[in-house]
Amino acid sequence: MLAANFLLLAAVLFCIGVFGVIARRNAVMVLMSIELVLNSVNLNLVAFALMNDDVDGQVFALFVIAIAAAEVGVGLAMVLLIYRNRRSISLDELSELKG
Amino acid sequence: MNNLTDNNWILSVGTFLPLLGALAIMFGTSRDDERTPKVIGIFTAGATLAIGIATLVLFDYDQSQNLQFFVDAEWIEVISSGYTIGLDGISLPLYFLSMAVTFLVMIYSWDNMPEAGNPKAFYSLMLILQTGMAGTFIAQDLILFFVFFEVVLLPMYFMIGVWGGEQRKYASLKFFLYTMFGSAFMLVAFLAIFFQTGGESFSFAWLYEMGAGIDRDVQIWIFAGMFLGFAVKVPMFPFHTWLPDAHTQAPTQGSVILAAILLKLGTYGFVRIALPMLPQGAEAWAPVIGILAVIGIIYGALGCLAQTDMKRLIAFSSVAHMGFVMLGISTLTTFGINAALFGMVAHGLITGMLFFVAGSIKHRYHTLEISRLSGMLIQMPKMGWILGFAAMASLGLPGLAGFWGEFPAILSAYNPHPALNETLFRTLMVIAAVGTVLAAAYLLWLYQRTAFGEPTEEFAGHSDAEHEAAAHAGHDSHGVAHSLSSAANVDADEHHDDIHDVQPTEWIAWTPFLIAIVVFGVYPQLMFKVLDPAVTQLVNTISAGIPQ
Amino acid sequence: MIGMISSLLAQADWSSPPIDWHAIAPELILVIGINVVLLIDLNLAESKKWMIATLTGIVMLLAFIPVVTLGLELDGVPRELFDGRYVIDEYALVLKALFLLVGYVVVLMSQNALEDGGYYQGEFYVLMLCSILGMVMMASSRDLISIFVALELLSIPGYMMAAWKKRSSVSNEAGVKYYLMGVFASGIMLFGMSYLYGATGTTALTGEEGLGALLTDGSLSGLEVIGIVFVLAGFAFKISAVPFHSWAPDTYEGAPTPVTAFFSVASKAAGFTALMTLVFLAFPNASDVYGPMLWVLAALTMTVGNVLALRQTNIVRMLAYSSISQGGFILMPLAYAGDVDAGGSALNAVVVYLLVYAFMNLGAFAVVIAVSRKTQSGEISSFGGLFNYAPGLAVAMTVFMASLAGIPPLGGWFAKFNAFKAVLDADTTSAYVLACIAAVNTVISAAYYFRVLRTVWVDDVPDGNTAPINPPSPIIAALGITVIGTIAVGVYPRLVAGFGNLSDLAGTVPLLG
Amino acid sequence: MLAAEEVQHALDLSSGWFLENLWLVALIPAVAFALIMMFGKKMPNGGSEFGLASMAASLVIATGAGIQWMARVNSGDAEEGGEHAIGLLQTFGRSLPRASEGGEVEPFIEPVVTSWVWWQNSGLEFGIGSFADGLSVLLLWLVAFISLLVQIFSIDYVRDDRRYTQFFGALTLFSAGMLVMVMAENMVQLILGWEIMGLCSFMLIGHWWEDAANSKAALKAFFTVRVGDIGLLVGTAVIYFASSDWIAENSPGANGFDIAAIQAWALSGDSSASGAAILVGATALFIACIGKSGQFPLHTWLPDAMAGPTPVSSLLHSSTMVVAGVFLVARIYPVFWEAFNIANGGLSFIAIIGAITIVIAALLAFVQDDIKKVLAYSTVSQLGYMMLGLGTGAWLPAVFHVFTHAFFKCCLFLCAGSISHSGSHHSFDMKKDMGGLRKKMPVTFAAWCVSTLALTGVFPFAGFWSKDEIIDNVGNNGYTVLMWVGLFGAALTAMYMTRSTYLTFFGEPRGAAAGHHFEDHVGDHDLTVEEHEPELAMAGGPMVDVHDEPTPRSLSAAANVDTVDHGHDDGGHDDHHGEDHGPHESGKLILVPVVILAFLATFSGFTNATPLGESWEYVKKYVEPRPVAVAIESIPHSGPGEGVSYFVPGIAEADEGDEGGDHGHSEGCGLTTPPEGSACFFPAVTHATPTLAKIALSLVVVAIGYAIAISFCLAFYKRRDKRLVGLTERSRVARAGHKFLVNKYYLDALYENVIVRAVAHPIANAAYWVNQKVLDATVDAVGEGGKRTGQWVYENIDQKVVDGAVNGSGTVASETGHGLQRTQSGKINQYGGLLFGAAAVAAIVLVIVNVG
Repeated sequence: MLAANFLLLAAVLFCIGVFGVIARRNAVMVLMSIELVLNSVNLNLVAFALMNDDVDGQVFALFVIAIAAAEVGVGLAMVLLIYRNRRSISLDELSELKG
Repeated sequence: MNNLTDNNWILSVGTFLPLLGALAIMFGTSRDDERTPKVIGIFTAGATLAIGIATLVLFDYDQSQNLQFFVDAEWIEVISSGYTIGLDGISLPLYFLSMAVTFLVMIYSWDNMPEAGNPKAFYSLMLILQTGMAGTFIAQDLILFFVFFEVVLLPMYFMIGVWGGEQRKYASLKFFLYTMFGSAFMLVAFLAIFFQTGGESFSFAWLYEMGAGIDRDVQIWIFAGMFLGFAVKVPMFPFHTWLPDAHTQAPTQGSVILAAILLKLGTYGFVRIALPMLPQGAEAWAPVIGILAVIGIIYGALGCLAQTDMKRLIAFSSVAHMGFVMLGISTLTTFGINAALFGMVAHGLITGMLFFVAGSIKHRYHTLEISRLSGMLIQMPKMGWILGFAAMASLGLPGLAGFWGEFPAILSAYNPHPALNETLFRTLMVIAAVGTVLAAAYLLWLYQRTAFGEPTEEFAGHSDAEHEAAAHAGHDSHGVAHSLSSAANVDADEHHDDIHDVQPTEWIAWTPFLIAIVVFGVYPQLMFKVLDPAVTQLVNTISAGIPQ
Repeated sequence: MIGMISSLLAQADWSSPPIDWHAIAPELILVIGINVVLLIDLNLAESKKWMIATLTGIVMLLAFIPVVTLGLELDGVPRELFDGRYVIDEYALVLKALFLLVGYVVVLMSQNALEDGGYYQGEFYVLMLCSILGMVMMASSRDLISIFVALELLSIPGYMMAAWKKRSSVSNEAGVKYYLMGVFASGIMLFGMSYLYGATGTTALTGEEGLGALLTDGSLSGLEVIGIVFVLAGFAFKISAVPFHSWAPDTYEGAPTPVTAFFSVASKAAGFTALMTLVFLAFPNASDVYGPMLWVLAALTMTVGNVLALRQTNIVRMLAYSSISQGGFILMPLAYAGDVDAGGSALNAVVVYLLVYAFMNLGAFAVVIAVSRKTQSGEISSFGGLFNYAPGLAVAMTVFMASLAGIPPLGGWFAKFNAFKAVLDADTTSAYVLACIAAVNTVISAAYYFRVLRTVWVDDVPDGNTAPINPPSPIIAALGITVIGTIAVGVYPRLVAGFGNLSDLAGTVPLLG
Repeated sequence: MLAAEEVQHALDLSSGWFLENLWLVALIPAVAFALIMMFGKKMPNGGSEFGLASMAASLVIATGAGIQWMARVNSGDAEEGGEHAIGLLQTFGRSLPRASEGGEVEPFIEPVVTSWVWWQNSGLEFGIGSFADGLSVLLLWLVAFISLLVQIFSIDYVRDDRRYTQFFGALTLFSAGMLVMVMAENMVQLILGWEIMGLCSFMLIGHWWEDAANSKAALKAFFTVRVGDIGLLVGTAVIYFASSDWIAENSPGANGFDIAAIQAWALSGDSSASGAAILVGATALFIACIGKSGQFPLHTWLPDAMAGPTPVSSLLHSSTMVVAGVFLVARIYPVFWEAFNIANGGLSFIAIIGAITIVIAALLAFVQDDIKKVLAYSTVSQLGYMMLGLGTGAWLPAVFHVFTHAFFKCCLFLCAGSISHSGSHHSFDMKKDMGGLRKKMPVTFAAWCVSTLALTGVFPFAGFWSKDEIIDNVGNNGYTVLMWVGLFGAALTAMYMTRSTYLTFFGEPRGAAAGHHFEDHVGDHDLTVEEHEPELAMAGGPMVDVHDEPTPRSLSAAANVDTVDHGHDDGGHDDHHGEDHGPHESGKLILVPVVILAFLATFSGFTNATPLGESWEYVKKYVEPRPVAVAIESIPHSGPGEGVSYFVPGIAEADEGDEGGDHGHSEGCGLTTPPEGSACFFPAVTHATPTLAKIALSLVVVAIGYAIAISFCLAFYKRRDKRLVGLTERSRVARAGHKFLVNKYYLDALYENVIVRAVAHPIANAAYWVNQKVLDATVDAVGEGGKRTGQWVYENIDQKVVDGAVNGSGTVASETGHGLQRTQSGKINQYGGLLFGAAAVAAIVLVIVNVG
């Protein structure tokens, strides 16, 4: 039942993250929200690892963390790129391509 | 039904030889060279025709109900479809017709390239087309059939799209999508029948055997799929609208091939695939087909009466004529199907001929507006006579080929297959008979308005024939006539003088058509002898599958 | 230091697993290649940068060699590493070969584009090699973790390649969209994976303790269902299935054309690889969950993709939507993977379709690249009268378009036919409905493919400039490969028909009736 | 075919080369047609030589066949003697001798059939070939003969015509068509000939197609006939299938197309057993005959058909085309006999139509100004007689009337042609361009008179023997009313013929006949057709001295001129250049045929002069099939060179046959079903025994007709003449006329007011009005209506609905795309929303479905 709370928390985090992705117009904020999602995943994994008591979940979590880091790196680079090109990181302006 | 396999190389050669020619033209000639592609093309087509004649010679007419030159090779064994080809009495006439027509059309094109030019592409496309057509008629495997059936589409699409008239874009795309639509469902139906018969094989023989076993409702559904595919190609009444556009916009050569062969793929499909493989489905659909066919007959005729454009009129007449063919098929009787097959060839020759003439008229007058054409018999007597001849043949005059497709078809509707509703079909027969009158109406009406009477102002005095007449008039003492025709001469000199009678290449291309129309009309046994045994066997297969 | 680590390992009585070097040779060659290219690129004069492309090509071909040798050596007995988490079977080899081939062709295509654009070449090729490496790994992954790693390995370079034209705002936009959506999607997928792990306590797909054995219809918990759905959704994004497609058109249009080609073929294929692995190994018995989902996805994907493609005026964007709808066709058989009869032919159908699709779609992009080098425009109208001044390209384009439309005897026909066949093999009403939807869609798709051909053959040259095009040799090579591939498969389908038999996929549990 | 061989040997009916190779009669002209079309232009005489030669050849063969047929019949009858037993054993191919009164026995004479496989279907082989029996041989000879004469006539008549060659080609093919049809061995072959004729009528009527009017007429002719042909197709089909079962079991190898088979089937009990089928079939077939033989109400195309050159009209109206319908009925008479129950005096469709036609057409003939139209309507009404005869069981007289009528009607037409050629300068208008020609053209005049007498049935001319027989038999078979109609018709015939005779040959020359025309007097051939403007101009326009015509007319004349010069030169009016343009007798080539025909018109009647006794009834003996039951081995059917083969059943049936004997009235073929295993090919028709009273009656009626007509003509037209003369100030004639008129004044008034105004004109005009405004109008309306419908269907249904649906679907697809494009907004957040939303929805749904 202890673990159940973790899962609950993870779910909540996940939802917040999703909400952020959908609601925020600021590239960095969206990036953050995605991080939230990933962390909720990590939380899940660790919690489950605890429940099933084996290490797979924790290993998985490590992989996720590592890759998330890489992703954030790329992500921030891109944010910089668009900021350099159009002096704004508002995602609404990123809609030249549509239809 | 045993298959004869001697000389079985001949079909493959006859089918794929044109493809080699096409490649030769594509890679062997340069684009600015007008002549070589034509030579290669005509040569290849001629060689193919020679093979075709050889086929005629080697064909064993006493067993025309059996598949001859039979080949059954591995092709795509994963989907258990083989390279199975063979020729029997039903296929032979159409197979040969396709070769002959292609050859003659190429000869015709020697002098009459459509405006867009570029014989290189034109001839190679026509050769590919030929491969597709011939292949469709020899295929004895559903997938192989489907492949050839579709191969035909592309060249025709380009032929209309590139060398066509003003609305060629619209027409070509319409033609393509329409046929595509049909064949997509046809493919589904093919697969359905394949799995319903246990997924053993796509070969016709197998499916003839097993198809009847499928339970009735399923058969009806599968037939519906095939119906879509073939009916669009025929084209039958509600699916016909691509035809007038395609025909009107297509270059003469395209129209001729379209009318002579392509339309037959649909009817051939019905006879060869849909009916025998799904007897109960056929029996359930026959009334629908019959009704649509007769609607097509009347409807096409009415359509013709409404036309102001000669080519479009001929196109609509195809709808009516194919209606007769489909009526014959829908009776599911030997009588009717024989008639239908004969009608297919006859229609191919006659309507092909009509389109040739229409094309040449367009070539000379640069219009096909019926109201602007008049007195053709004065300006081009020979052309006029040929038009008249074709028109007469087309309206089913006995002694010419058209009659033998029409009359037995009507006759057969009087007592259709026992499983079908007699009253309905007898009614259809009467309506169809009325259709023959309408046919006479629109064709003669066309002829009277274009060939008879005096040339219209804009063209008067532009033809060779008139000049001779004028010269003649000069001698005898018709003052008036002289002054008139000399007046004609004057303005003739101003405009360029471009209305010649039938040209040599045209003669070469047309004479075989004309002869064939007469020969088959006078002695139909030539073809019935080949068809009848095969058809009888086919109908036995069908009847066997229909529970009494 | 080293000693310390080793002693630590010793304490945890950890013995390094036996490694089948031959089996992972392709991956190793790629890894080495990546480093070599990177190093050479670092100290290579700007003028000699062209060598990089060639080098990359060579790397791919080198990596190809062990694939072949493995294939020869394998005959039926799969090689398993890391107790079945990483498997080299014929299925994997076919796909590896496919990825390497695609990679090679894309290199050929991109060489000049990059030179002309004056972009960073070295890095580009390194990234591409990384991405290929990811794909090659994906083909062998049999564990949620390795699948996830492979996915990210092939995606992250992709994000950067999409935004490669640094100064072009559309390219940036493409990159950002791809990136954000991608990461978000993988987040969702991971969430799903976490639930699967939680519910089953394993990340392995196969084996009697693997997901495949544990997830069975009827006894599914809510967590498992959500897990399955989210994982599938994650890959549905990768293959840009509607409604997870929205990033694709924008990204495809914005990214450099060779990259677009790469995405639309390679990463899509990777996505399908993952899907196949999951559907056949992880969820084979959960067909009640993925069946309906994939059915809906397939139907939506082909339809929406087509109708949207009808409206496009930009060739690349049109191809983007077309590749979406093609994805629908590829997806179609997977919906029946759980069916006794259809299952086998479904895998085969997908693999074959992927091969053919790779040929014809890459070919189409190659033509687009070749033409747009002259016309400097992506509009369909700019292809007007191509037939008059570049008949060769026009014919090639005709072949690809017709093949995409599924006209025999071109590869596309056989691929489509196979897909239809697999679906109808299930012989259920839903199957026939799906087939009919697909049939209608073939017609719609033909509409826009042939509008292009009409422009190519019929229309006049927009800017009367009819100087003949002579495309650079790499592109000609690319065209050659793709044209031959497309036609050969169509005329003689046996070439590919054998690939992707169910038996080639190691560890498939016998499907429940 | 060994069995057949033996049978053939056993036959002791004499046959012969001509009978067995009868098919040549039709083949030769067909070949000639081809030759003319191919080489005609190069020949010295433009190909006409081919035509003539072929016709001559056909005539020779036909004659030979005729002689051999007679021999055959004789050989058959010669067989008769006491010893039936031996006769039975030997005389294969012959009936059970049937003892009619006086123990004299008429055997069945089997027709000589030669045929080849023409086409096959569902295993059955259908033949083409020749079917030689009395009827066909008679008509073959007739057709060949008339065609030959007409072609001779044409040589001169259409000389210098622009399409001289084509004209002869068409003419020859036309005869070929008729010959093919007459010798038809089965229905399909009959249809072949039938339609070929239709085609040629199209070509010939439209021969001068430069004029829209002519081509319209041609179109109308073809179209009207084609309408009838629906009946032919349907009828053939019905009969084929109705009979096929019976035939299949009774004569394997034969089929429902074979004439003989159909005859046998019709008279076997089976036909009546098969219910309405035979009635439907017969009706359908007769509709075809109505169309072809110009019976009411489809007769309207005939007068328009006069647009063709005169030789065509004469050929069309005497022996070919229009008699085709009659022939069809006569050919498969048993079918109609059974269907309409003629045996028991059932009031048959055929008879009624025939009767109506007689009267209607005669009345119409009364008000025509165009000499050819008068003759056309007279033909229609004569055909009415034939139909009447056939419809009432008077088979023989009807056929005989076909025979005689051919001669005098052909003759009349040729006379008309000769008049227009040399007399009225290509005008056919009796009122405008004729009159008083008897002096100018004595020969023509004489021929005309003879034929007229023949036509009106005056003793002893040909028409009398045939027409009178018809009327007589009609009465005898119990159709009294129809008999009176026939008589009335006879009277009318007399009247209109007198009228036209008078207008043409008596009175004062008018218009062209008076030599008033100029060189540019051409193109009058289109007098016959609707548009009267140019015609008036032709007639009177340029002759300033006679009437003073308003100028516009002469303009339209000029307009007409060029059409003609572009077109053709009508029958060589340019060989008058230099010489006088006045009326004169025609040349030999024209007169010879006329005279020959006139001769035949006088004497051909004696070939079957019933009133003179049995011995004179040659036609009856040789032409009428014998109504006797024949035991079948097989009925004549197709198959290379196969003949008919019968054999005779045993003595037992001989007795039956004997009972079936004495008068064929209550018992016998067509009245009772033939004994098992045997079949009849012809019903036992009855023949009236002529009585003086009846003959007298009809003659009187005709006489009355003449009386009225002559007096009327004298009065009416004389006086009209006088006025005209008064106008044109030809004083001398005027005075003579005046004097004459004064004396007859009251009579004039009487005739003028009472008869003409009160009787003749109103009725006739009414009939004419109905004809033009109702019947003819409908025909045109049908055409127009069809066109309109077509227009409407095409514009509204085809383009809007059907095609609309097609294009619509395209639009729908593209519009859907348009709608969906809005979802592709380019906004990342929305994309994200969509992505997660979809996943969530899927998850929820699937959880609900799969869990719990």
